[in-house]
Amino acid sequence: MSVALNVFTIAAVSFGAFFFLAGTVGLLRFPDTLTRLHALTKADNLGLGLIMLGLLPHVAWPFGALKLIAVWVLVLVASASASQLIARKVRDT
Amino acid sequence: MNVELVFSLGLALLILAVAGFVIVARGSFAAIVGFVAFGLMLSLAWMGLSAPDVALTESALGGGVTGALLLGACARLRRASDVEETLGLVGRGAALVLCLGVTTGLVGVVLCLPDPAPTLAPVAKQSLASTGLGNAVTATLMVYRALDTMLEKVVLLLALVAVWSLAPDRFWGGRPVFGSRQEKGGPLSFLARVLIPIGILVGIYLFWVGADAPGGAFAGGAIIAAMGILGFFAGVSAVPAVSAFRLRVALAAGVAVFLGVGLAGLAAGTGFLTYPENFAKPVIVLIEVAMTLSIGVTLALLVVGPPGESFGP
Amino acid sequence: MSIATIFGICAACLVGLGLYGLIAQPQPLRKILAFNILGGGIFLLFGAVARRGAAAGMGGDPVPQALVITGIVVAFSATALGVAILLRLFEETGGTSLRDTPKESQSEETNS
Amino acid sequence: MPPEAMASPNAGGFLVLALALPVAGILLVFLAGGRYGRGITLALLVAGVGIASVIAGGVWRTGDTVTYLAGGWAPPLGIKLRADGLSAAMILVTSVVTLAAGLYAPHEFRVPPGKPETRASLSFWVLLLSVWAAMNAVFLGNDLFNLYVALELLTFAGVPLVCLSGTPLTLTAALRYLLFALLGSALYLLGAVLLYGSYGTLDIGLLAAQIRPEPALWLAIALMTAGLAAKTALFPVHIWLPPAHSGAPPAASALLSALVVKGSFFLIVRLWFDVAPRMTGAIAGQILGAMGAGAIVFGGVVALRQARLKLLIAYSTVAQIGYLFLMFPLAAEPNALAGGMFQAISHAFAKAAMFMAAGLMAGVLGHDRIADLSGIGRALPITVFAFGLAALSLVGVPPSGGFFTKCLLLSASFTAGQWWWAAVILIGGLLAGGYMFRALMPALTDPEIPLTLPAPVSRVREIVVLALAVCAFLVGMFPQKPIELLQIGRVHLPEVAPP
Repeated sequence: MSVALNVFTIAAVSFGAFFFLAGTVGLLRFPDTLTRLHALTKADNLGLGLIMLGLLPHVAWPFGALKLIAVWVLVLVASASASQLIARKVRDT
Repeated sequence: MNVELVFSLGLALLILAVAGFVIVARGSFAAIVGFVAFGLMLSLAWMGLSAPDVALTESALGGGVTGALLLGACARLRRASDVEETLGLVGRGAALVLCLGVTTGLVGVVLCLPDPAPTLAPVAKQSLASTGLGNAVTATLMVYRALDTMLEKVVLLLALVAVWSLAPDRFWGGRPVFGSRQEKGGPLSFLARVLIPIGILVGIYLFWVGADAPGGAFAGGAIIAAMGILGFFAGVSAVPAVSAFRLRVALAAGVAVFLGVGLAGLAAGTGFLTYPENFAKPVIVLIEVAMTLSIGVTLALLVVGPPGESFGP
Repeated sequence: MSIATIFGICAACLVGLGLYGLIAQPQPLRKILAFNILGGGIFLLFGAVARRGAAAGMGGDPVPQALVITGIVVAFSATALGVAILLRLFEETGGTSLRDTPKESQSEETNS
Repeated sequence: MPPEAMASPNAGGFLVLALALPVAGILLVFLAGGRYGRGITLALLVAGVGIASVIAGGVWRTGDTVTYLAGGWAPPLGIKLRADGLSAAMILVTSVVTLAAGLYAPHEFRVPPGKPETRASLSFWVLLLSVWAAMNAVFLGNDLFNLYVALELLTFAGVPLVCLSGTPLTLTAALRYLLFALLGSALYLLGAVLLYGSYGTLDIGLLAAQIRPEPALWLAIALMTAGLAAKTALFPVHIWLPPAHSGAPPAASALLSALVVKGSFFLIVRLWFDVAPRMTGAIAGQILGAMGAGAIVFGGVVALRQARLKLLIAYSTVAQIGYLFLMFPLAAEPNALAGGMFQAISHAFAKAAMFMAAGLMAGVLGHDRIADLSGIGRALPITVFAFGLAALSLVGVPPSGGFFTKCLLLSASFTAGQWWWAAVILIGGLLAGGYMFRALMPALTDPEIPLTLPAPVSRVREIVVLALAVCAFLVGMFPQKPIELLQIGRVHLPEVAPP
């Protein structure tokens, strides 16, 4: 059981880290602000979600898990709003 | 070398690289963005040093609120018309030699620090029982060295008076001008509406658990301040006028309660800043409530700046 | 080599970097940034000292940790004051130079 | 409760009051508003002079230090407050000078009828109380981090005082002052961190018993001294001082020049004489002394060339700070410490009187150009007399405080066989005589058109200035008692052998 959980954690966190890497490459290589934004938010939100998922089995239930999920949701809200603001700024100028 | 050491080494190198970037970057904006990243990585370093209380304060204040303050300043200074003469080559060389000397000396001292290291951890732990607290850092701030904490609250209040004193006379008594007015209903105000209640809850939670777990009035107050800044910036809540009496009370509450409790101890004969036996924890929590409020409001208003709008409608 | 030593040396380098920026950077805003790096280095050094003092089941000496929290708040206040002076200076003059304003006569009028 | 809770119950509580009173004043003024700033501050300052007298009396009577454990926690975990002879004398001087500034200032920071408060009124009274609180904290603190907080309190009180008027010139001066002050306190804190890392305590008494002559100690002392010297405006890091001190309102200039620079200086004294006595080495002392000598000569020469009175007084501060640092190369001589502290005290009175007198003159004339001061001696005889009296003390004419300072330092330098400091002291006296003569000469001449006062000058303000000048003059008349007071609590530790 614990071996399976560990394998799951390693896989999920690695995938998450890969998405972060992809997002960063996108940020650096994509041609304009909007596409960069797309790469960054998509990959980071997914990456963070995967890392959060991978860590879930290792924290105390229920409050530790709730805290982890809350972190992810809050980052989602913040990054969604921030990219909206940046996108609007791009559109308006 | 184990994994933790390798991770620490990598983090330390990264911190140095970012700090170097902050110092030498060409543009102020880039330097400030680098500084925010620096603050976040520094809080990771604090976790590595087993100092979660400091990590919380550093990430909230060192990176977050300071970053907001500096970015705001940078945006307003964009039109600054300066022809800055940089230090000459000789001057820069001299500065470099001086700084290298200081760093070398410090590295030498760090490597030669006594072993075993002198520490107050056992004394602090041993005295913890009489305070009713479980977190030794909070106990140090609120009990063992309460005088420092109280004076430091005075420093914070004084800093705000100092910032206010920079207002032009005609604006005195009015509200600071802050944030974008036209964004009403946009994503920013959405974010503010969603985040502020949660953030204030988190701030209160941090202060509350600070008695026994990492957290405390400083971390909690900093998060509440961040929520205030967001609310003011999004136009969701109005910046209070500097002459408003209720605002003054909220700002002075922390020092006032601290000083009041201290003087009560003096009057009762047990001594300045002593806490009543068996009731130590409730009294400390009372001080911390007032402190969290004052810290939150003061930090937020320090970022918002001096009044820039005449009093009245 | 321990974690405390690694971050201790890192802190020493941060102090040097911050000091250099504070001396060599001409713009006040950059000087304020450099001061924050310098402060971060000093606090980190204190943290390394605290880590070395881990004892009695605690991960570090709590006294320096508490002092660092106090110090961070003071450093922030200093930054806020510096920024406020800088912004007011900019409003008054349109610049942020630390050089003396050329018109010496200006100050005499303000005395009256 | 910890067992140490009951610590010296008699005068100890007054140490707490010396801190609590100004802090309470800050809160009261902040809540009540600038309109009530004057009343609250003056009432508290009168009480403060009383408290300072009780503390000084306690130290004097018992011939021993007064201590208090904040919260009942003994060092190294807790913080001890401690008043020895030096602190007793300094808190007394601070309360008197602050009271004088409080009596002098209301005319500039009056709240016009119909307005609840003005920016300047709230700021000034809060800042004045903060200077007072910070100075008391510096003098009574016995813990290096507690002293760091006190030092920062002093910075946050001093910097905004410089730019109360909000003109570009004062804003630049304040920004530069802030940067120097921040660098100074950062270096101080860095040194304190090294000391904690090496000895596990920040308490001055415990440190003194534990220190060993080793690189960590030397680096710590060097960093802290350098930082504090930058805050004290010791030559050659004095460049922030003249614009800052000359641009502030007169009452603020008086506080800054008379008191605030002495705060950081006092900490250097604590470091060299209490934390690490006889461990700082002869070369380090000579370097500090040389910087002091540089300040005396450079400040004097530049003061001679000033066209504006306030700048002249500010450069005179640069020069007078130099005398304070002559005690370090002569540290082995008991007269040196007394001479330096005497200088701190008599300069505090004299410089406060001069800045306030210059403020009154500038208020009448509308400018402070030295060349156009003629007639002011006839128009404001008391003020100009007070200015002259204070100037005589700085020059060192017997029996003034300045004369006595120079006597002590001269005798110390001769007994130590370091005659070169004596030469510097004499040159400094000549220079001071020169620039003070230059400032006073035009004021005593009659102009072609007799001066007419735009408004009568407040008699209270003139008397305050005169009282300060008389204090500066008189401290030299009865030197024996103050010197005995200054010696109380000087522990001459036996040489500490490395364990």
